[in-house]
Amino acid sequence: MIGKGPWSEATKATSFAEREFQVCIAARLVENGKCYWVAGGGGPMYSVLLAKRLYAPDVIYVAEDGVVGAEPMLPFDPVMTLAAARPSHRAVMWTNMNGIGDQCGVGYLDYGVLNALQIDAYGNINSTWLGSYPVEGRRVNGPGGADTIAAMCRRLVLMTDHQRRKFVPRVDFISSPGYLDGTPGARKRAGLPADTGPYAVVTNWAVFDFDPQSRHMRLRAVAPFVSVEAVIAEMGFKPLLFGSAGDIEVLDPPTEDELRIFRSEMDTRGQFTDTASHWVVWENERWTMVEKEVISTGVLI
Amino acid sequence: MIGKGPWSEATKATSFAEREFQVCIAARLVENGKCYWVAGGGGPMYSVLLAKRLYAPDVIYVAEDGVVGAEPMLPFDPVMTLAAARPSHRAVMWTNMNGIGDQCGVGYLDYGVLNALQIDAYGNINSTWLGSYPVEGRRVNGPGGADTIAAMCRRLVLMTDHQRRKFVPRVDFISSPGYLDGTPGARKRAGLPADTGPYAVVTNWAVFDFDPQSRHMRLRAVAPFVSVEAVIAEMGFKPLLFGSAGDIEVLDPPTEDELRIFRSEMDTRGQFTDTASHWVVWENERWTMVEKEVISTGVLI
Amino acid sequence: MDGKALRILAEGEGSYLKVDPDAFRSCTAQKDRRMRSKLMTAAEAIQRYVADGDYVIWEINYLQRGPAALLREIIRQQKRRLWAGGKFTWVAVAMLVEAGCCDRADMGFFVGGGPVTRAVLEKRLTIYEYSNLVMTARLRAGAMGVTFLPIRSLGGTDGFKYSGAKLIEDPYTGEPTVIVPALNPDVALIHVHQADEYGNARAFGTNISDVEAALASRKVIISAEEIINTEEFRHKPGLTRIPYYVVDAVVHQPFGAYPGEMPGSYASDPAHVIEVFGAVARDRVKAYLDKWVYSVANEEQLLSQLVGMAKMAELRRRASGVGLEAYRS
Amino acid sequence: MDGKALRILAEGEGSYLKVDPDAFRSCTAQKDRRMRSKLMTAAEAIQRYVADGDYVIWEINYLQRGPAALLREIIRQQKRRLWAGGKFTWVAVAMLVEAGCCDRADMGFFVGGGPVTRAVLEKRLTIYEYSNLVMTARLRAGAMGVTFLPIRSLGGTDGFKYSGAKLIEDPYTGEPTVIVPALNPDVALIHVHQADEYGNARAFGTNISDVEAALASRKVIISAEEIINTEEFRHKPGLTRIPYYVVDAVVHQPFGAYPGEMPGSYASDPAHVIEVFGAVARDRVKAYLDKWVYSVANEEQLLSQLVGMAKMAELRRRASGVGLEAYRS
Repeated sequence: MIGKGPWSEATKATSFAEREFQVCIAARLVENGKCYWVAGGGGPMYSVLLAKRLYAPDVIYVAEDGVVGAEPMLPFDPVMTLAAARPSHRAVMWTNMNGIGDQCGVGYLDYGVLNALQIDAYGNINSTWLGSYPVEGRRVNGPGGADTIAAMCRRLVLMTDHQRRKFVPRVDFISSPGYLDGTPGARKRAGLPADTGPYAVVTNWAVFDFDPQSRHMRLRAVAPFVSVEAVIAEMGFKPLLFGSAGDIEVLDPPTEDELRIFRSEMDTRGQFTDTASHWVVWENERWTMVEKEVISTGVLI
Repeated sequence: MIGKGPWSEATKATSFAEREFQVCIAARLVENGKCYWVAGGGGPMYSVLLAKRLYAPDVIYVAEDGVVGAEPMLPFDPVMTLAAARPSHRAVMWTNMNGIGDQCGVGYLDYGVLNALQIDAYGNINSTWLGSYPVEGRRVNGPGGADTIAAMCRRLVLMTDHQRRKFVPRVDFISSPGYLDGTPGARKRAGLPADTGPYAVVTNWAVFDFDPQSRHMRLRAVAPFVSVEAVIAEMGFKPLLFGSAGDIEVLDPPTEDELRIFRSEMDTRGQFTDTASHWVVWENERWTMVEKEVISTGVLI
Repeated sequence: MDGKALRILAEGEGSYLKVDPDAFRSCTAQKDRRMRSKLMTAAEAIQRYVADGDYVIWEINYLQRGPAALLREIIRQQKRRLWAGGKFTWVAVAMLVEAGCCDRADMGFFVGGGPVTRAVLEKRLTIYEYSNLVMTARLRAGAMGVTFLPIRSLGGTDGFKYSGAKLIEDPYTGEPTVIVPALNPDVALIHVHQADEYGNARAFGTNISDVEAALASRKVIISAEEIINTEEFRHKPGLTRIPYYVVDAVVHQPFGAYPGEMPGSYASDPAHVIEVFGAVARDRVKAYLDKWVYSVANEEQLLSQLVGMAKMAELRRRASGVGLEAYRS
Repeated sequence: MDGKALRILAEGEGSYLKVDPDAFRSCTAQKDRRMRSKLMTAAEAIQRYVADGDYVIWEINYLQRGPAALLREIIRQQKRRLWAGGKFTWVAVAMLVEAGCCDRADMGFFVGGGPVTRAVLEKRLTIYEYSNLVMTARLRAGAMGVTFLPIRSLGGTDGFKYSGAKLIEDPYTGEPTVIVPALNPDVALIHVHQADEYGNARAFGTNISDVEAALASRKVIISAEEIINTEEFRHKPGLTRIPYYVVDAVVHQPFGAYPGEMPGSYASDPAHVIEVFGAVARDRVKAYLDKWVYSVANEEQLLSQLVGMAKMAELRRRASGVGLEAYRS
């Protein structure tokens, strides 16, 4: 799915946070010359920015507060990645939310990239309620712009931490639509535009796509520091496996260039990657995962 | 309907064009502190401007190209009264057509003033086709913004030349809605907003309103230089008469102030009033109408 | 309202472009998101991006900020069977009809007169009836990617019958409500004050529906008085009205609105304005076209040979005094 | 599609403000079109124009250009039973809920956390489910004076079930189409860069839906960093975002977006931003409100006693470098 690219030839890093790896992988998936809609800050925006810096110079992105094609002032604080002056800097256009929604509605926004709190086998996303709505459990933040992005961008890339509780057979609440129940035409019957839907899921351990027939999540690639079995074991449902034995790609680790740019221009204080992220180190000819103390500031928006 | 006002005490003019009279009368009808939508140039805009200058300082108006609350550079050419820089001058806001339409939709535009080419007893307007649509007759310019104004402003003031061919029992084509067939609820059944509809018709000879029950046009006032009988004789249908005998108001002629301002600041070259307009003169203790050579430039928009 | 269904109370019988937002999305998918120069001449732009049979919308009219040069080029190239989106326009539909370019028109406002009446009576032209705002509402729906919008006008008129509107039971109130079909024109012609070579565009002053037209149309041709650097857009992003990726062609066309006004840049030419209006009103459009359109090969010749430097200088001079700074932000 | 009726395929069961555009028009009819001064303090504005039980919408969030001062004043005055339009907001709904001001909310985006979860589980708060854009679409419908808009999202989600949306057969294509009810809030709170005493308002930079909110709401309260002369609006009419006659109150409120950013004027205060987010996340909002809202009588005291001149100077300094000129046009 990702395959070879400039990263395959570049000097590999030997020490990185899992979330840094995830951002680098998502960046390699970015298609040059397309327009992205990134909701909120963190991984989605970093991936597009990193790709633009290294692999996809002609990619542009919009944000739901009306920013089109910005050249943001980096670095910016992860608490201030949306609806703030620095990320809107040097845009080609400032409009408003309905203006961005219109552009998405008519199809100018090719890709969406989203963080997902809870995701199921058909790419449905829950960011509304964990538990039994609304009588037991925990209220979360709502879809925000994610429902629009998931409904109307042509291709949706989801980012999430690789944790069993994130991958559930059926989300507690569909906040933003994937392939719904996976049946043919399900999105159309719900009123959503044609030729849209989840395209990839990028975690700190693996990359998935969706089987074109069954619309079920399918494993495409794993990190060099985990096994296919470990990836599947840490999910609440069993993904399909792409191709036959051996067709699951092993992803290249981050390159020194990727990390240098990410660390010096984006996550300069480690606020993003330090949250809920292990450290991965190349020692004694093999990758080892190390616990790292978590200093949580959270992603605030 | 118009009654007494500052104009009753002011010095009366003794020589004026009928169309000047019409503009002065329409100006006296303008309600202070309201927002007007004037479509196109000519009489409607002149009336509001003259009123603002003399009687209704707090009146504002919008135009369909997005002008809100302008203080136009006067005089402007009648060919350039809309979609031009001079009439948009010193506005409080410039928006676009949908922006003005939205303001009208939610009810901020109280009054509309329109020129009508052909009008019927229920205040319906034809500006689409004279004759049998579309197989015989003559194509005219379409509703433009008039349909919106007639549909959605609270009160509609119509201006037209007092000619038999303008007042027909049933318009050849309803371009912009009056009270439709006059039946109760006709506008509502057509999807139009509540509490809207024609309010007055101002010609160079008379002022009409509409009977609250029957929605039929009703004579309220006549010019001092014509009789009630002459007014009715020059119409293609018989209007209702307001009240009982003697209740039809006789309008005050233009004042010297009205004409001075209109001639020096608005129709400075007589292009508007010279078209299709007689001259009215006070001679030998009575008003006389005089033919005047017509130099037609037309109203171009 | 019957609980689980909404009655359709009345339907106009007018034709309209098929409403198919997914097909329109397939078209926008093909447009290039890269910043690449789209500069070309008016002749090239019209050749490449206006096809016979296209639905053409333009912003705004022939009196102010209209794409007059692009319209003349369409006539010079003798495009055929165009469907004109005649909302808040003026003489241009009559010109297109008399030139044999146009056989259908959606009416908002345009000068009828001899050419249009003759064409209708001779069945060379079919007109569908809307109003200015109803047409901009249809464009707005097209620019939103939806299939229709509810409106609160058009109902009760005879125009309704010759339109694509419907009267339905309102899904929320049960009351009769008019809806109109989305419009996604094939081509939008838009004249602006400033553009960069990629198509980012600014226009100042009042306007009709250029943003809606740009987003709603399959092909977008921008003509601009001035080509400026993209840096200027990045310096003041709030002034951008149209983003580059919706645009297919950028034409540098000073005096592109002539004989109309370009607020803050030049005044209209009243003599020409009266001449063209008179030509329509007196059914002499052919002679007007011979003189002002066919007699020259392109717009540059029109300006140098027919308008002349002195007139252009005069029109620029006359534009001052309308508060020029208002047209620079 | 059965020819003369459109089936309703599904309907959300969420409550929504009654859709009644004619009633809203009766309300706008009462507003004064004259230019009269509407200057008053935040306390007066909230007292006069926010009633218990009102639906309140605000622009935009607590991070940037939000009407933070007005929201705090609502909490100080202990308004009750408000219905919060929580589209693209952040911590403010949790603050209102914990302060006992709010018992219903429409969800686009706001930080859930302890106060909101507790209130829902204890049935002190009912949430209806939309998304940011669906909420701005509803406001857009409200600002157009129509009853609903078709949209191409929300369908298929569980949110649909707890919303006021419907899935109907499209009148033009026959395909399933989602529609959402217009929203006409009782009150809009909008913080801007510049306003005049009558309510004409300018805001610079990106934005969410302030024009829609202003046109769609029964009562409109503007707070402004700066009160400028009406002459400035007439000098550059293209910059006006909100016309005076839709506005009911104008509050001169420097640092009215604090602790959020006012682009081009001052930066956000990250320490405070982290403090308020932490208060919501760790369910300590009461303590936060004691410290930052109840401890002072008004916003002027908040600035002088809790924020201080040095901090304000620092925030103004930190705003530079983001291309200030971009926020002056």
